[in-house]
Amino acid sequence: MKRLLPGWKKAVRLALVVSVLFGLYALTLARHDERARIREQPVTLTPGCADKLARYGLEAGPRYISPYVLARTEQANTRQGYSDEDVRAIQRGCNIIDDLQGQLAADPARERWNATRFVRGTHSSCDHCHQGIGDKQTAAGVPQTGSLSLAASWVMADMYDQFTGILLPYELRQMQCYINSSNGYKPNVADDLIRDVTAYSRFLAAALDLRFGNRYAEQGIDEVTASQTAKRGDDYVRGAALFKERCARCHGPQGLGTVVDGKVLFPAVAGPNAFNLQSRNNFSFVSTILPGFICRNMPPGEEGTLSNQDCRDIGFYVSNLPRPAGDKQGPLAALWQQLMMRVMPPLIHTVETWQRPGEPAGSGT
Amino acid sequence: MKRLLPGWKKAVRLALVVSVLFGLYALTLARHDERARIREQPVTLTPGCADKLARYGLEAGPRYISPYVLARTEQANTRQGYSDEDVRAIQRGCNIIDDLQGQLAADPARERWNATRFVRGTHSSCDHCHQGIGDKQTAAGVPQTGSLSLAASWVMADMYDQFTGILLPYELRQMQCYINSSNGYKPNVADDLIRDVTAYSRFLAAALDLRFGNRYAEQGIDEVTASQTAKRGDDYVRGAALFKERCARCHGPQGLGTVVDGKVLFPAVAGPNAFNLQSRNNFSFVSTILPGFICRNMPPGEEGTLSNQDCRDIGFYVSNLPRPAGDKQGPLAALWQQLMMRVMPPLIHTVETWQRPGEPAGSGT
Amino acid sequence: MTGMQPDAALAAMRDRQRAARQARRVVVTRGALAAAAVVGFVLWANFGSGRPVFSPHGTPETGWDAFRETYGVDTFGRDGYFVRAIQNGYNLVHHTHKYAWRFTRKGALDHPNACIDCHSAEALAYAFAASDRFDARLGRRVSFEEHVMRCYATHLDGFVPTTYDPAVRDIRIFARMVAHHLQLGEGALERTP
Amino acid sequence: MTGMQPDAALAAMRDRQRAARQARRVVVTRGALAAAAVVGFVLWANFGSGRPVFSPHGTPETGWDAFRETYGVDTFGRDGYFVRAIQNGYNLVHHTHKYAWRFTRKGALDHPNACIDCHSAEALAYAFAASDRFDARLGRRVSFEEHVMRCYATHLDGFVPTTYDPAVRDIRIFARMVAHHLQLGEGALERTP
Repeated sequence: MKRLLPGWKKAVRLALVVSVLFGLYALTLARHDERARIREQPVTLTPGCADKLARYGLEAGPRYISPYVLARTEQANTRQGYSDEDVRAIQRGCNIIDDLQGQLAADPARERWNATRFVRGTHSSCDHCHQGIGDKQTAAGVPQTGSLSLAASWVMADMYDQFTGILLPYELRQMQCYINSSNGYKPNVADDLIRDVTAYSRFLAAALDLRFGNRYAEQGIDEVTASQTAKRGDDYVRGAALFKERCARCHGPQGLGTVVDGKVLFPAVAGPNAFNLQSRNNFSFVSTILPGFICRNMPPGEEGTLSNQDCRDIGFYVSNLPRPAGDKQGPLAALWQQLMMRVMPPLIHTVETWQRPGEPAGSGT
Repeated sequence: MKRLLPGWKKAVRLALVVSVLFGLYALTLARHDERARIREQPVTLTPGCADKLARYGLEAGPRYISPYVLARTEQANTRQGYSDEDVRAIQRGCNIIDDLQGQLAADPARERWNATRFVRGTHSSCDHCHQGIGDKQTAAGVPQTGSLSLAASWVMADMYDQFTGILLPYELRQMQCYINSSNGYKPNVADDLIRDVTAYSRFLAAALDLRFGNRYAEQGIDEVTASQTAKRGDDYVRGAALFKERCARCHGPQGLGTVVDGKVLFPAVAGPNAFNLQSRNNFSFVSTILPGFICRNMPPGEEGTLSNQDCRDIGFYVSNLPRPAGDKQGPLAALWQQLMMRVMPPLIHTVETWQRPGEPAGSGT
Repeated sequence: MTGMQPDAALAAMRDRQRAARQARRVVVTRGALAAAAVVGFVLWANFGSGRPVFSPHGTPETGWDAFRETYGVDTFGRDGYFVRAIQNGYNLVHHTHKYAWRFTRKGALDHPNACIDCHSAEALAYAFAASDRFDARLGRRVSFEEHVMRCYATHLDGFVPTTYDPAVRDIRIFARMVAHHLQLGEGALERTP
Repeated sequence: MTGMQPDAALAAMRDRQRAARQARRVVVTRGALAAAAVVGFVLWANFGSGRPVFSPHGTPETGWDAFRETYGVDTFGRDGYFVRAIQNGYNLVHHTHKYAWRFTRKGALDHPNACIDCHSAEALAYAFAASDRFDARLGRRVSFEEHVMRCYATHLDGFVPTTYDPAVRDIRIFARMVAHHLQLGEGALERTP
C-alpha cells in the first residue's frame, strides 16, 4: 500500500497539473484566435465615426488622398494607402474614441476589446475630453484650438514629459489616460486597444495633413492662467453659481453626469465615475489646465462664451468636488474620497430639496 | 522659626516676582519709546530710494502732485499731501523693500525694525522679487508687465486668495512673503515693518496714479504656460544648460547667489538662503509662476531675451535644486532638504572641479 | 468586614454592582444626550435656523439691490467671497446696530445708530483712499481700520473689534468697492473731480 | 561535559569565544569590503569611468556635429532629453555594432554592420511616416518598432530588444526628428516632393 499508492497518486497529480496548464494554453490560443477573428470582421461604426471617416474618405487602396486637404488647398496630397486590415484598425480605433465602453455596440466586450477592464467607472469615454472624436472643429471646419486633438498629439509624441520623467511615447500617454482620467488600469502597450487608437490618430494626422514635430494650436489644452484674468481671485463660490447656471443642465447639479437608458449622455465631473485626483485635469490650486479645457470646449455648442475668470472659477469649484483618489495617494486618501463621494451627494441633495422644495432639486442621475 | 521665616521668605518671593514683572514692563516701555524715537528720526535713504523718492517728488505738504503723472499726462493730479511723519514712514518702507536686512544701513537692526528676526537666510530682500524697489519700469519709463508691482498689488488687495482661503488683505500678503519667499516668520500685522511697507506701496500707487480695484499689467506675474511654447516638453537638462549660460554668472553655478563684503549682490535661488518649497515660486511640476517671473524680469537688463520654453526649462531646473522645506511639510521633509542643501553643493563642486580642472568651477560663493 | 455575615456581604456587593451599573448608565446617557445636543445644534444651525450668523449668504437688506446696481458691484461677480463681504459691509454701514451689535450699545431706537447717519458711501471711499496718515491730535499714523474701530468705541458708544474682525474688514472692503466704482486713486481729494 | 576538568572547560570556552570574535570580525570585514566595493564602483562609474553607458551625455561620434547642423536638430534645443535620444539614435544608426552590441552579433569587421549601410536617414523617416501598416507576408500590422526589432534579429544576426529598449526607442526618435526636418506628414511617399 505504502509503496503503490504514491506512484498512482503522483501520476494523477502530474496529469492534473499538466491538464490545467494545457487548459490555460488552450484558453490562450482560443483568445488569440478570437482576437484574430475580430480583427478580420467588418466593423460596425458608431454614427459619429461613420460620418467622420466618410468625410475623410477612408477606403482601402494603394494611395490615400485626403478630401479635407483637397477641399482646403485644392492640391491632391497623395499618401500611402491603407489595406483592408488597416482600414478596420482605424475604424475600430475611431469607435474606441467615440464610445470606449461600447454603449452603442451590439456586443460591447468584443467590439471594444473588452475595454471596460481598464476603466473603473461607467462613464469614461475618450470623446469626453477629446471631443469631436479626437478631432474637434469649429463651425468653419478649422481645428479647435486647445481641443486635445489626437492627430496633433501624435505628431508631437515622444517629447520629454516632466510628470513621468520620460520621453513619452504616444502609447504610454494613452495608458495615463486609462489610469487617471478614466481612474482605471493600464492596458499592455501592444494591446489592440492601444494600437487601434494609434492607427486612428495616425489616420487623422494624414487626413488633416499635419507634419511631424510641428506644434498645432489644437494640440493639448490652451491653458488659462490667473494673469489672464482681471485678477479678482479664483473663487469657488462664484464657480458654484456658474456651474449651477451653465454646467448643471448637462453634468447634473452635483456634477454626477447624465445617463439615460444606460447610455452616458454627459459624463460625470465628480463622484465615482469622474477622473481621479491625480488626473492632469485636477491640480486643484494652481491648475491652468481644467480652466483652459472649459474655456475652449465648454459648454458644447457655446464654446467661448465663458470668460477666463469664469473658467477658472468653475475649474476651481469642480476640482473641489469629491472624486476618486489617485493610485499613488494611498488607502487613507482613497477611503476619505470614497466617504465623501458616497455621503456628500445624498446629503446635499436632501438639504437642497428641503430648503427649496419648489425647485426641481436636480435633473440627471 | 517655622512661623517667622515663611513670612519673610514670602515677602522676598513676592518682591522678586513684582520686580521681574516691573522689569519686563519697563523693558516694554523702553522698547516702545525707542520705536517712537526711531519714527521721529530722519531717515537715511538707500541710494535707490533717494533716487526713486526724489523722482516721485515726495515732500511733506498739504497737497501732493505726482511729477511722473504730470510729465506723462500734462495734467496736475492733486492729491492729499503727507505730513513729515508720513514722509518718514514712506521712506522707511522704501528702505525696507530695497534692503530688507539693512546691509546698506549704518545700524541695520534699528533702521530696519529688526527685520532679520523674520527671515532665516542672509540673502532675502523684497527687491529681489519686487524689482525696481517694487516699481520696475522699462527703459521708456512704463511699468514692466508682470513685475510684481507693489502699487498695482495694493490697489487690488482684499481679493479672494485660493491658497489661504481668505479675502487677503495687503498686510497678510506681506506676511506670506516673510514665511515662504524669505523662509522665515511672520511679523505682527500692526508691526512698523508691515505698516511702513504699506505706506510706501500706497505712495507708489499715488505717484503712478493707479485706481482702486483696477487690474494693471505690472501686478503679479505674467504666467507662462506650456501651451505658450512649442510644446517640446519642459526639460531640466536644457534648463541646466541655460542656467549655466545665462544665470550662473550672477546667481552662481549652483544658484547659491553672490555675496561680496557681506552685501548680497545677487540672491540665492537654491540652498539655505533661497525661497522655500512652499513659496508660490516653487510649484515644481505645474508652475507657470517662476517661468513667468523669469521671462519678464530676467536677466536684469536683458529682459525678454529668453523664450517661453527657455523660461519654463530654467524654472523647472531651478525648482529641482535643493532648498528649505516649507513650514507645513514636517520635520522629515525639512531634514531631507537640509541634507540635500548641505551635501549636494560641495559634492557637485568637487566633481565639476575634478572633471574640468581647466575651467573655473564657479564664481560667487 | 470580617465581622459581616455572608448574606450581608453578598447583598452589599450586589448593591455596589447595581450602583456601578446605574452610575455607568447615567454617564452613558449624559454623553449621548450631550452628543445629540451638539449634532442637533449643528444641524439646526446649518439647515433649520435661517439665522444670518450661521449662513454664508448675506442677508439682502432693503436697498441692497439698488445699491448693487448703482455702484456696479457685479463687476466683481454676481456672488463670491468679495461680493459677500461687500454685502456684509453694506449691511454693517446701513444697519450697524443690527449687524455689529457686539460692538455698539446703540439699538434700533437710538439715533444716530449707523455709519451711514454720519458718513455717505462716497465719504467712506474717500476716507479709505486718504487713510494711513499722521493724525496730529493722536500723535500717530492712523489706518482706516483704526478709524473704524474708534467709531465703534466713540460715536456708537460701543466696544472695539479687532482689526481682523469682519465688522472692520467688510467696511474696508465696502469702501474699497465704492472707491473702485468712483475710480479713485490713492489720496484722492473729495472735491477733486 | 561533566567529565571534563575545570581547566579544560575554561580553555574550551575561551576557544569558543575567540572563534566567535574571529567569525564576527570576518563578517564585519566582508560587509565593509562589499559596501566599499559598491560605493567605489558607483563613484568610479559616475565620475571616473568615462564610459558612455554610465553617462547621461551622448558620445559625440564623427559626423554628429555636421548631421546636427544639416538636419536642424537644434530646433529641439541644444541639449535635453529629446536631443540626447536623437544623438543616441544617430550613434545607433551609424555604429550599430558598437551601441547596440547586446542585440547584434556583427562586430567592427563584419559588413554590413550598421542600419545606415542599408537605410539612409531619409529612408528611416519615410519608413516611420508609413509604418503601422498591414504586412501581407507576415499577415499582421507591423509597427516601426517591430521593423527595427526584426532588423536586429535578421540582418544584424542578433537578438530582439523589447519595444521599450532605448536601442529601439532612439531609432524611432531619430526617424521622427528627420521626418520633422523633411516636414513629412503621415504616410508620406518617398517620391512625393
